Amino acid sequence: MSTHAPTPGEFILEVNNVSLSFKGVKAISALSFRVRRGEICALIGPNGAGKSSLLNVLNGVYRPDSGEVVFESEHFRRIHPLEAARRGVGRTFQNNALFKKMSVIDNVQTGLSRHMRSGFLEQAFGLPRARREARAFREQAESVLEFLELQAYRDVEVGSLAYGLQKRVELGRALIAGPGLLLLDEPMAGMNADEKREMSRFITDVNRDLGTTVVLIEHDMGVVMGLSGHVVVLDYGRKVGDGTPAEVQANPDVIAAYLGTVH
Amino acid sequence: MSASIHRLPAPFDHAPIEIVERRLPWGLLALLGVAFVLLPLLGGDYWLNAILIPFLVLSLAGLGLNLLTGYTGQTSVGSAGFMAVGAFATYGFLLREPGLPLPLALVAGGLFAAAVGFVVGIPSSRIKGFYLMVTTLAAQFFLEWVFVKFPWFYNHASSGTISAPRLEIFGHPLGSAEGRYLLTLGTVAVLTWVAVNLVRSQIGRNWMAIRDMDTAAAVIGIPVERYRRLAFAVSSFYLGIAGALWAFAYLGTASAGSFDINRSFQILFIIIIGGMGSIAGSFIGAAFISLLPILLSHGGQLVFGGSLDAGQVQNLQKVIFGVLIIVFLIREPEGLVRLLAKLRARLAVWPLRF
Amino acid sequence: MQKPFKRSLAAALAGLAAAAAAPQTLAGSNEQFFPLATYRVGAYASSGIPVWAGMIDYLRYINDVEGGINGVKLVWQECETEWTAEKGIECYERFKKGLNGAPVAIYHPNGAPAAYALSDKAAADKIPLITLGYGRTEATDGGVFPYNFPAMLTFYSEASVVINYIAQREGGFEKLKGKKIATVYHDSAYGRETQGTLELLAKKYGFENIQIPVADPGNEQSAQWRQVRQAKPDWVFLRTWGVSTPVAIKTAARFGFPADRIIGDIWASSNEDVLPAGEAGKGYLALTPYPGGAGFDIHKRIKQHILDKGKSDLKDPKSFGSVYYNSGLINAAIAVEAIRAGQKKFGNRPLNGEEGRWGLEHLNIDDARLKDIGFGGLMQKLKLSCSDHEGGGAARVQQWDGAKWNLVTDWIQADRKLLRPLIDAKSAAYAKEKAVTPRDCSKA
Amino acid sequence: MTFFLETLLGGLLAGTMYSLVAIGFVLIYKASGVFNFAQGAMLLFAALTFVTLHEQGLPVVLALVLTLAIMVVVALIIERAVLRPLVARSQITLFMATLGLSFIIEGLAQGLMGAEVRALDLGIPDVPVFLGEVMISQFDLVAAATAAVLVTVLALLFNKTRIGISLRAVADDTRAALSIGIDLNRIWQIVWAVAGCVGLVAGLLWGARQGVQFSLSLVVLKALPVLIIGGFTSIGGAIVGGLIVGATENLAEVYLGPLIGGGITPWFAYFLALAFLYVRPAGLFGERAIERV
Repeated sequence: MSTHAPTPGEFILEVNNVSLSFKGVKAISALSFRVRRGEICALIGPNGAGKSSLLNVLNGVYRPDSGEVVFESEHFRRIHPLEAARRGVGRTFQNNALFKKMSVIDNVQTGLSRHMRSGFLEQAFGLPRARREARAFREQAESVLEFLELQAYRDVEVGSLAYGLQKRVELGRALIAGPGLLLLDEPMAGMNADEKREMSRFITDVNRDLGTTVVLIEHDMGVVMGLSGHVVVLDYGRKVGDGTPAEVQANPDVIAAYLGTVH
Repeated sequence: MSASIHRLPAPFDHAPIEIVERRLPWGLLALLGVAFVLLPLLGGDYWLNAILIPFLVLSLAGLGLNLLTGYTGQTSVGSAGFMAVGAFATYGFLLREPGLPLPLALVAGGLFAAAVGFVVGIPSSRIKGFYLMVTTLAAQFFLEWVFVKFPWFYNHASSGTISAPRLEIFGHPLGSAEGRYLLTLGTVAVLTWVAVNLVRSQIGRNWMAIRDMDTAAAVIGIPVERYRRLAFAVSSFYLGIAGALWAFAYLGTASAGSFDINRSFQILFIIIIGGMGSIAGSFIGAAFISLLPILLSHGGQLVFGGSLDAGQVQNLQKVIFGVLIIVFLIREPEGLVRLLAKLRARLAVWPLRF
Repeated sequence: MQKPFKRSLAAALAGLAAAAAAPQTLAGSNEQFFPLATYRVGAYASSGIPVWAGMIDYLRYINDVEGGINGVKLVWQECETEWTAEKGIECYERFKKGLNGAPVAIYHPNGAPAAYALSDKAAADKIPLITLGYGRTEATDGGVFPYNFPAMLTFYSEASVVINYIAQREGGFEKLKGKKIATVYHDSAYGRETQGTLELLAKKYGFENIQIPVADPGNEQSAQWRQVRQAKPDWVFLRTWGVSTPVAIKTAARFGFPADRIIGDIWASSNEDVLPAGEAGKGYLALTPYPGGAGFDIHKRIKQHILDKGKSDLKDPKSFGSVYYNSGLINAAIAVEAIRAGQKKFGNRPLNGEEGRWGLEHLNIDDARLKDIGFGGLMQKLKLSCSDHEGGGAARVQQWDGAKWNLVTDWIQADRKLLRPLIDAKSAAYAKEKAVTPRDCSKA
Repeated sequence: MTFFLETLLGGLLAGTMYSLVAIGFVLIYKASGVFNFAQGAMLLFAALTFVTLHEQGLPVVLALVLTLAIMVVVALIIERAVLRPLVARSQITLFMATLGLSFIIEGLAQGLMGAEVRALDLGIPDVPVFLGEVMISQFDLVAAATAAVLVTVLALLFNKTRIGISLRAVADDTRAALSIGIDLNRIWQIVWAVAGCVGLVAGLLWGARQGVQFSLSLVVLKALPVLIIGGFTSIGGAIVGGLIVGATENLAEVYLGPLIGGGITPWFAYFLALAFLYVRPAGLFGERAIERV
């Protein structure tokens, strides 16, 4: 539904009729859409529409039954989570997947693993290069914490943080690796209005300052409309709408399938 | 991409880290001073041979298991098996390479154990949690059998036991209690330092990440399988050296029987009681588990004198251990180390402090 | 991180200072200390418990009836080892300095692991170890092992005795040719110790030597006994230990192998080994250096002076005169006699380890002496020397009738001359590995 | 050929002895997700109690009933003191707790009733019988029969009675079971009690074979591979697993053993279990859990 023909490299991500099912139950059926480099794309749709499953396909947690994912114009039948991370796909989870027993700053630093250069022995014996690297990592983490206004909690055990804050830490963990594509699964779930406003600000900043492409799942239509320039609507694993917020809102199928059922 | 990170505002202060790093050494140095200088002087044979040396070796073993279980979240009940590998390998190197200096032999033995540990860890990519434990149990029994079965390992001694070759470092004999104590202490000190480096490094963070949630770890780009196997190897390296020290610095002799399943359980208890995922916890747990029995039996002798049935003391001890393990699992899953931390916290706010 | 560790260590050390103060010595008492490294719990407790009773009863008897050894009273203290090396070391370290000034002359490690672990330490501390029926066989060579005494019967001699007994039953050594003798052994250092000897004897007499291992703990042995059944041996030499013995006897019965063709070794020759086997144990043979039975002289004396006075350490009077109880008596008796021997040279006072060793190496218990101390028939002649730390080398064969042991032979002597080369070879190898220069026994 | 048959048959029968131990585990694992390492200790405790009571001059039946009662009490105490506080903790934690439990039980058992080995004669003739050429042990036959009876009883208990049905509900979906008002604690109490009784049966058979003493508690190590193979959640699996282990173990010791030095039984079963783990990570009959992100 994009209005004009794509120029090469214009799309960072393409999903070509991907299908996925659990024990015969279809979660996603023949789904296709494309994400422009540098845009914020929102996936919306009622619960069980297959949104989270889709994200899991995108960074390889699930293997699709058929179809392919094209990332940075490379075609993948199935991309392994590691591979995805190495290629710069960041990800947060619907119900936080943080490392609960570790401090905030440690959690954020784990995001840097794929940038680790110093070897085992260097780190074991604290050799210069390992030290330098550790310091660099720590500084990057510090700056991310500051960016997300988390310094106050830097040494707190993540498990003990409020839900909203945890979401923020998870964002930081994905962010620090400098992803080209960021997959956010309901980054504002269970937040009050202020927290939501803050979070959307962070996301737009990331998108603007770091030029990171963002694909996010969100229920709050208000937020979506304000945040994203591109909306894909799913219902029962099928795509029922794809376009600008305005287009989507005008789309009768969407109204029928989604807005109709929204509470 | 990291370039763009630098477009973000410059780092905030890292005072907390500085403080941590500035504060640590003093307590540590004092501790090491006592351990290296005072204890050998004041210790006496009974203390060194029967209490301090085993305590240190068990701490080292606990440390090794803690890296695997406490930090990477893979429970193992095969620790003793890896200790055995270390002991027999070290013995083999010393026996067949007479020129080899003791420290190198220890390291070689450790590396050998690490290799075995790595192999045992291979299934960890496919088998998880409770089932993985079974793998380690299998390794335990298999290794025990190997070191009973093939006389080559113990130089065809019909007794099946290996006994310590002359212990010496660059000509200095270490046969005396003090010597063996210092050998053990030195090894433990170095390896503890390494362990601290590791758990504070990115590697350590990755281990803990895998422990806390392996799927997420993979998603953020941590090669989970490789780090699992790495943990097995490192842990086994520590256990291997612990095993060698157990055989040569402590017992003076060993057979497969010295490294049976009960030893594995003992080491597991050390980290349960001391504290999972804590270096200090390994030491505290070891101190506890090696001192309590001695205190109890001494106490028993003091109270009842010769008339006491030592067996009952032992039974009592078993019960006490069991109760403690359960109590710790229920009340303080993070072990004694956490308990002490809380204690310190209390003392900190104690009026007299201000 | 280090803080709590330091704190707790300090606390632990403080706590221990009190405890460790216990065994400190204050010199000048006229008592001889007998340390008792016991195992009353754990997998092997059931065999241990009667032993300590025997030792304690005998020591008590010496004190109460004979007023000690030439006036030197005996004191003893227990320490639980659970049959493990590490606890064994802990006990040894605790005891080696003596008790309130009473010195240690002789130490019983009581348990193979501890025996191996202590053999070097004891030599360094100059405290002789008596390992009756276990420990290093090559320690028979006192030149290389000055402080280890595998007194009375080593595993080598044991194997030789069994073969000699079988020859006796078959009617001469020439009859052994072509016979099948299977050894079912506990797969451990102890279990394998006789393999070399049996090989040698098999070559010498031309019988077929079959070895079948039983893995520890050995509570399921159908596989092994199926192998036995397949091999159809004429005799089975059973070298098991702990639970694996009754299981072996029962399983043998289940596979229809007659109990009276099984010969148990020292550690498979006690009431505790056959009682659990119940009916299946009837007719089971076992060799032993300390036969069961309460009919010997010493038992009459101990019954009169200790048991009937309610001073016995036995919890279960049924095991008075049981094999292990008697082994306790003999272990104690050897130590007592050795100290007597030592006192001849050093005077009637408590002896230290070095003097204790001199006593052991000049110990000579002949039939007359055995009679005086009431051990006639229960214990064999024993003459130790620098070059021979084993002495005796004989055993009697007893048979279980379902209720008690009956002796079916007199003392059967092992073919020690034949085995000595094996021993010398091993002790030499040990000397080489440890770079020890053997004592010259002609001078000792 | 006869020898092979005999080995196989003997192995299978010996296997039922393992199954007997394994069943106790399965019951508890089904209901509370606990791998109860203390099962071995309970075995020892039960047998020891029975023998002690019997030695005190109680008739067999009375001693048996009394022991059963004691086992039930023990189960109640365990549920109250150990399981309830640890509800919803990780499997490994619970496993470690049962390790501690086994220490307590062993310590108490030996402390109170002594460590001496006790003879236990159930009056089962332990002499071989012949099926043509093939020799079988009567004892094993009796053991197998007992196992069969036990399984039938348990099957009835779990399929016909209300308790059994609610137990299965708990096993299938704890949360749902709770929501329809099933008292989880009570289920646990019952299951542990039943497991205790199964332990008694197994303890008596094993005790009759090797004498009642400490090493009874070691049979637990035999049961673990049986469970891996059969799956932790299926009684049928426990039986089949036991048979497989028994048979292969015997065949391996007899045919493979001599080639590599023998005495391979302690670990062989575990390697077999590992092989199974690779092929069927949830065992032959265990339900596989789906990992959720």
